Amino acid sequence: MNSTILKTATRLLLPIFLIASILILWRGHNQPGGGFIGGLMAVIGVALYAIAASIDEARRRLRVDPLVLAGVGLACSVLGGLWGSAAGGAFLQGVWPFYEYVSGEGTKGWPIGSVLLFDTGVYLTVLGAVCAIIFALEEAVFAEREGSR
Amino acid sequence: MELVLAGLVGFLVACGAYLMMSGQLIRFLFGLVLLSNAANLAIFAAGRLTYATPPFVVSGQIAPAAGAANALPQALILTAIVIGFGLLAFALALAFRAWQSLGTTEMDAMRACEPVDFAAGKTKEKTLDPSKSYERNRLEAAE
Amino acid sequence: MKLLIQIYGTLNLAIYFLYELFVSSLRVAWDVLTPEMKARPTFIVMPLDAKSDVELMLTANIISLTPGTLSIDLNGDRSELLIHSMFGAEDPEGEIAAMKQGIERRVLRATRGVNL
Amino acid sequence: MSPEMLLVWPIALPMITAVLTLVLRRSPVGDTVSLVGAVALLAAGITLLMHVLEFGPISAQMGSWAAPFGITLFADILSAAMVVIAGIVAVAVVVYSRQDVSEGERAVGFHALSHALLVGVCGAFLTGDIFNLYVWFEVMLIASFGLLVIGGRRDQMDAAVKYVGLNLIATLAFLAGVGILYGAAGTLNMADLHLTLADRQNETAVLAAAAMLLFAFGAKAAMFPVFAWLPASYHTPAFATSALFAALLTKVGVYALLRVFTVVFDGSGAFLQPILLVGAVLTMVVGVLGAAAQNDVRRILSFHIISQIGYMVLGLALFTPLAIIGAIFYLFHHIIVKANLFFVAGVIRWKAGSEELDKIGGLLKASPLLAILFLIPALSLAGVPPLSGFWAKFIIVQASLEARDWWVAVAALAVGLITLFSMTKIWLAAFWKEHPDAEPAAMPVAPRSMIWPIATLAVMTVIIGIAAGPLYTTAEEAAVTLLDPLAYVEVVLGPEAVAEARASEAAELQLAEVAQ
Amino acid sequence: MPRPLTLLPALVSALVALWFAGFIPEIAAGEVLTWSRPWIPGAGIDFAFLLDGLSLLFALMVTGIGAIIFLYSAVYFKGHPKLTMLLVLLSLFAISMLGLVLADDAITLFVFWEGTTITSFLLVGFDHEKEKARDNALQALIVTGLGGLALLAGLILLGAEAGTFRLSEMNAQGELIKASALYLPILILVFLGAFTKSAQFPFHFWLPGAMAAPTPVSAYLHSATMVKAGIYLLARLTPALGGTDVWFWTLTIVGAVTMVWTSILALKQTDLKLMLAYTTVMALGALTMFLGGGTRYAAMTVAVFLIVHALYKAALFLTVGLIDKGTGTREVNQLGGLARVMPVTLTIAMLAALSMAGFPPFIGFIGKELIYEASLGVVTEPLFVATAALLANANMVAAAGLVAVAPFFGKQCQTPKTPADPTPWLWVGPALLAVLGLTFGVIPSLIDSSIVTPVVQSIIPGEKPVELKIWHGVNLPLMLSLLTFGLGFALFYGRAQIRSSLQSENFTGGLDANKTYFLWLKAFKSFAAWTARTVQGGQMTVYLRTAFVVLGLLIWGAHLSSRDPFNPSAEFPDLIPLTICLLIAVSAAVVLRTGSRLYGLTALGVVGAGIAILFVFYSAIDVAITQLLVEMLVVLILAVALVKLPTMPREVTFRAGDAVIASALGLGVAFVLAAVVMKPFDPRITEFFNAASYPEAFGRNVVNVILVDFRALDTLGEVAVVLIAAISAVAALTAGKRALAVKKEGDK
Amino acid sequence: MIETLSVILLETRQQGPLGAAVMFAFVTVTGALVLATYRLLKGPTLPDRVVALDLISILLVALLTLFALSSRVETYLDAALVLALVAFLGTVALARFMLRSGRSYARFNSSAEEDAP
Amino acid sequence: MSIADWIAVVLLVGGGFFAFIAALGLVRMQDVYIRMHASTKAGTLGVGMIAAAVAMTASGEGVVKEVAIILFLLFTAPIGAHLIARAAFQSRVPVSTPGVAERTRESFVCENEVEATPATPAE
Repeated sequence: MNSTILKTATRLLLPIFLIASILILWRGHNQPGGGFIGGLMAVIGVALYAIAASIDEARRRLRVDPLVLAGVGLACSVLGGLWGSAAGGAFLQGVWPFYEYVSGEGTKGWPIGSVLLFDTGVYLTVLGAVCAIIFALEEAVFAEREGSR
Repeated sequence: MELVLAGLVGFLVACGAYLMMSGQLIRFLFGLVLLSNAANLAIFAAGRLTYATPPFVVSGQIAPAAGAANALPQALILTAIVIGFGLLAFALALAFRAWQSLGTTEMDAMRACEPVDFAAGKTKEKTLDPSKSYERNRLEAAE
Repeated sequence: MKLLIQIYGTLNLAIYFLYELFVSSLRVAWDVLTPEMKARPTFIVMPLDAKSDVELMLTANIISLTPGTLSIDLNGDRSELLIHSMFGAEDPEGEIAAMKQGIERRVLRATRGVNL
Repeated sequence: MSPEMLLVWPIALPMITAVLTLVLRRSPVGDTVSLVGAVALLAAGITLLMHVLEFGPISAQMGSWAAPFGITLFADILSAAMVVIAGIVAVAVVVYSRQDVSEGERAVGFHALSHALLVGVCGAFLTGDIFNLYVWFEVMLIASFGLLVIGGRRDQMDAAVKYVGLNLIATLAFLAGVGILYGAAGTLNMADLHLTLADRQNETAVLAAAAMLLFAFGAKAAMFPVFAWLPASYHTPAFATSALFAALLTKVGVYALLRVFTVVFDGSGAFLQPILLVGAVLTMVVGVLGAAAQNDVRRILSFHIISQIGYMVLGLALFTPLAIIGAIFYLFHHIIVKANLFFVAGVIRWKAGSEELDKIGGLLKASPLLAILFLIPALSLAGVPPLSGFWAKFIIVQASLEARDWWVAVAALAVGLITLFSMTKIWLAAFWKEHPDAEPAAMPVAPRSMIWPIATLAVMTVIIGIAAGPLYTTAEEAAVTLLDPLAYVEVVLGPEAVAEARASEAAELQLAEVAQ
Repeated sequence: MPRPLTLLPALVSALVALWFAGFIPEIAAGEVLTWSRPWIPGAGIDFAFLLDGLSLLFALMVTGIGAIIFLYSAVYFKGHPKLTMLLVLLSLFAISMLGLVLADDAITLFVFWEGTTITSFLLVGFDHEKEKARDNALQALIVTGLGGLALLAGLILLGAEAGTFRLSEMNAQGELIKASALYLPILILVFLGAFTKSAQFPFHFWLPGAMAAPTPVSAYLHSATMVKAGIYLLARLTPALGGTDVWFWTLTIVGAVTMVWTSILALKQTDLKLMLAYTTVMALGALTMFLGGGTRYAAMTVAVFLIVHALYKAALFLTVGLIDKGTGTREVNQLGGLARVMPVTLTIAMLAALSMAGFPPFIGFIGKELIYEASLGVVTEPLFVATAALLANANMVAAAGLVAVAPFFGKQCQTPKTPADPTPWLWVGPALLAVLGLTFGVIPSLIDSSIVTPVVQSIIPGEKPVELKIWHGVNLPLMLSLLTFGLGFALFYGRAQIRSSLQSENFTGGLDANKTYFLWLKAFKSFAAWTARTVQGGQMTVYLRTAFVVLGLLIWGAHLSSRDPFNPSAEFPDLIPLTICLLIAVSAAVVLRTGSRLYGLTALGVVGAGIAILFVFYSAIDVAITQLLVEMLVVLILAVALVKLPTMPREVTFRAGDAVIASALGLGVAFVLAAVVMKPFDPRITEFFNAASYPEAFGRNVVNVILVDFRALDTLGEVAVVLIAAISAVAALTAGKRALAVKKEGDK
Repeated sequence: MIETLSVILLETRQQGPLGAAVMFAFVTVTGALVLATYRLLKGPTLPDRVVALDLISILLVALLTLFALSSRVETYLDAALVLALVAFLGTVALARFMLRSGRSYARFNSSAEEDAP
Repeated sequence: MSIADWIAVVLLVGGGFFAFIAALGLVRMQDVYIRMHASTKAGTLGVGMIAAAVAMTASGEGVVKEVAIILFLLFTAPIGAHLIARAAFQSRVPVSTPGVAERTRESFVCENEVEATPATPAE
């Protein structure tokens, strides 16, 4: 969409969206949020950017093929699951190497572990997959103009 | 309130079904959105409603407050919403392409896979040139 | 110096803007609540001094949020702003001047750090 | 490796393969990766089956959260065997697709979608949680959507509209049914559902949930009268895709019916059994009549899927041990035979240039080998002894006769005859009749990658037929576990839960006796 | 000299025949040999065989005549491109037939039974370029397949009643079976199987049709072996099922009708092969009739006539083949005066035909005498049986004349080829058969106690048959024989007139089973087409309506079949959530009625947002956020796609039917949900999640912990769904174009 | 009064004047939602509807924040924040739809029919 | 009741009022541009005031969130209005007082964005 005002606004908004989405991903275990919501937030940022600028521009910004990004995300999730089994537990078991719960005091340490990897996978998959859908749809819908006519 | 939601779900289902039966691609999609919303609400209502007590462990506690809302249906709905979105996105892409290649959004007018006589066992409209290779024929059939 | 002016300009802009927003809302409220419509809406075109993207955006946004004006579009070479004005039909030039003085000047002061 | 991981691999491996083939979808390496993935799946399935055969049913709790709280994966002989067969089909399809699937289709992700489909299929076979089953159904469904439209032809788009439209309704019914079930029982684990709902089978909510799930599974299995999506679509995609669909999609519906309507719901209940029985018979009859009217190889085969589904559901509907054995045997046999027939249809098209019976012919002269490779699965499908289909039909007929359901037996036998009729229709037109315009000698030679899967599956059909004993035993054991939900419960929830259930059952019996 | 390899089947078959012949002494001594391996132990099915008199006779016929046919075929089709296929199919057939007659397990028997059906289908359609051959093959398949299925049902029931699939054990429990309530159904089903296979009235029509097969095939399948499978089955099951009135009368009547009717039809034919085919059916009718005779003589008749018929009929068929090969035609009207040019053929034909007509000292005479003897002693109605036998035998004499006399004498006609005797390779086979017919006639003791007696004992256990003699005094059977000859000669000489009157239009009337078959086939096809059109008409709205109607019916069925009371609580909901619900409902109604895309789109947005607000009110924050985000994306993608999609046509008509379906469905769902929420809820799963969420899974957001830990597998699947949806959508949007791009590259 | 209102309208956990003010705001915002929905459904032009939707989305933000206040559950603010962030996208998408769909209300006077062709 | 609470009460009442006014204006005004005036200004102010009221009573993190909400609204509402107005203008939505716009239209309508009709299908 050829509006300077929107373009400028989205250039400012995109980083905000991305930062917000990562925050939401990070806090998701304790606050509303998580991989899905974070991923969807990021998607909306990218989608806004794609609308304001162009799909090609958004693709350039994203650098990787969104489907590959989504694939990597799914791989992350599976790895997060396998981490649990590799650590001697069951598939998808939560492994927190730097984190523990002390009775009466709450949690201690860094909440980094297999569950976060899993959630990051969710985030990446949602981001990549929905972006891929939106990009492909936009290109299919608006490609004709340059093409046949 | 559960009963109100039950009624609302029923109404949404009825609207969705009516829209879908119109045989018009866009209405079908609209009906689909309504139906998936109805399904989500149905799970929500079936898991019972709790007013304004989200299932969070407030800091200092080790469990959500007594009487906190049922978290499991929420997780299920979340899953269902995202799946529903995926399905809808695909359905939409398909609707667009179907219109592009079939030239109509009336489902009853879409007779490429089951042409009028074909349904009764007659010959299909797509023709193939046996002199050409299989691959070639398939490519040419693709538009 | 420039930075100071920028900070001052920004604060000035913010307060001016909030005030204008409040006033404009009251005016709209009055207009909505009274039975007969006083408004004589029109489109006016405002020539712009603002050049950069951010300036343009801020100017347009704040114009939208202030009384009786709504920025609609920039023209092709971004030199003019099309505005819908609720009360501008009597005196379009006055409207334009008020906006240039009231808003655009403050925006440019805040962004460029130069007293205009 | 812990036995729990045996249950995870059939889901995780195709998922990993799907990701890899997605990333490599435009590179020639993708084909190899896909094949390796399929073989790995098969190996995982076989390992699982061996383990289950040796040690009995196993379950795994995902994330170590004990059932019924977490998600349980469960494998008995039935599910493990289904995974193995899915693996066999996967390998066959991947090999077959080498020539059958075009460059363009591969570039948009044929292999990734196929493996994603397998993820859903295996997940559905192995899960012990009803919502999880829904998720795997969706995985399978959406992957099949993709496979259907991947060619981008006009008729594929139309077919996809019908396929997608009707299947979406089914999955929404599934979702709502699961929600209602959860609302009624407060749990999602199937074993736990069995305990919770054991004495509540006649509640509105439970019956309605059963009705919705029946609709969903029935539609997915292409039961009468909600099968329309199947014949509308199966003749349009690439042959490898058709075969994959024909082999696995409807069968997952049947599997779900078998599992859910034995463990969760009482499939022999006063409400469900008549519906299942009438539905099954009508499915058989209408399907086969539809097939008799068709003129396109894959359309004929598609309608036959419906009719065969009727046999399998019939096994469930009769609900005698023998009938369940029959249904399971049918399931095993039909996957292999149906996939094979679609493969053969592909070769017919390759050589004769069309799938329409009017436009083809002369194949017996052109390729006697193909004729044999067609005859084996075709006759097996029609239930001609000693091929695998005969035993399947035999057991079902025997079960319906023993249940004294005469009209069911008559229908089952008559459908067998009509099946034979339409198989010979293909035979007469494609193999015996002369080609309307092409010379047999001038027909292209089918590539080996298309012939090998057919030959292998045909050999399996023959082996299953001639050495039916072991498979029968397997099906029998599978039926035993299927008909003993408490054994299922014991594996999933542990012996205490079962002891409790048995005790309360006994107490109720005593109460009833006292009351009398 | 044919290629040596093509003689291999003949050699093997002959060796096997000799091997079986080696068993004759043991069997004659009353031994029964068995062999079995468990096949499907779970279902009680064994791969079991037994060799008694009956089996041995059939086995000898299958292998012995088989050897001759193999030899004959190898020469007859020398150089034919499909010779190998023919021999393979014939061998397969021979194996099936052999298995059939040796099987001791009902299911094993059935397996081979169907094997003969399929191989015969393939053999009948051997000349598959001809449409006629294909049609007739299909006809044979359908008719015998139909019978096969009935037989399967019968055998299963029989097995269930007897508690075993072993035929020998079944036979031992004859009384039990005959007393069972299922006896009649079993009998009907078994009869159906046997009658179709043995072409008994009214299923006789397929056999002449099957003459589309090459002559050697017909000789083997349709005279000597396969069609006798039905007879074999009846004989085999006589101890288990026979001996009742139903059994006697059914077999007698069906056999008699078949016999007489087809012997008349035989006279009508002009094609030699067809004529022989009808006489075959006639012979089968006779066999059936005598299986219903129930006496020692009847059993003997069956045994002897089996041998008689096999010998002369195979010989005659092969002779017809010789004539066909020599002259290029089989039309009796085009043949005449071949005696001089084809003397060997004439000799063989005469030998076989004399046996067929029942002249002494051929074995045919013994057979015929036995027929009359048995007719007079049947348990049913001797007069009826004897009359039928007389009529049929007279026709047989005439038919024999037609085959063996008419072509060879009289004026020599112009034939497509110049007639000449074939090579010895071809005629040695039929000659052997014909000579055997004479030999057994002259020395009946060759087969008497060695073969006939064991057969009779298999059919009627413990029965001791009388000695076979060519001359047993002047008695009623002899008189009847003389009468037969007289009648036969009369018929032969009046053949032209008879034939013309038989061929007149109105003769067959409504009895033409062949026409009936095609009528049924046509009716079936149009019914099938109608079904297909109805259930799969290609109209999506019909499919959709069906789906919704079924779903609605199922849900209402659930309602109606449960008897839960409906007692909703009277609690009044808060107004603001209620307003939101109303907003949602109104927006949904708007979507329903609008003709505008964007209008619908925005209304959908409101529905989604309203539902999100409901989620908020009732504590589902994560869900509400997700719903809002997804709603936004839905609006976005819908807005993108709808830009190009054409506007939807305004709904002009109110679709009352759809409205009824939709509201019934909606109401049903609403009531179900109401029924759910009226019951108390069992929260134990959630309680566990709440308790474990923080201490064990380290998360304060229980919903998120469920998603990524407790039920992470769901999430994994869901993520996979999203990814696959993306692949699928991208594929849908780009697929065709990519294919085109590939194509363009290919064109360059 | 608060108690009575909260029984009829919506439960609130705030007492006294604050509770009353919350209830007032609830009522006005809900009323505004109803009015905006009316405009959304009435049209008559596409932009009218989009304006209405835009307003609805920010009213929803208000409703969510109010709810956070009323229920004393601050986590609801997250929902409000997210909605405030993304509500914009809907407007953008619909505005673009208007531009792209090429609908033209060429006559400048009459009450143009909504966007049917 | 602290002072913050009382401020919150005032803000809530004012915010509720403006929010309602915005919606009322949306219903009552004559054409889309004027309606937009109502919704943009009063709506933003109303919601902003309500958010501020909540911020008054909220804890630390809540305040941050509320401020973020207000900033976002102030930032995005005019842009949304601009986009809608622009689209309305370019698709020639009628104004209640005609005659003024025709002069200015030419320089602002960019024809390339407005497509004539939806494209016909590719077949």
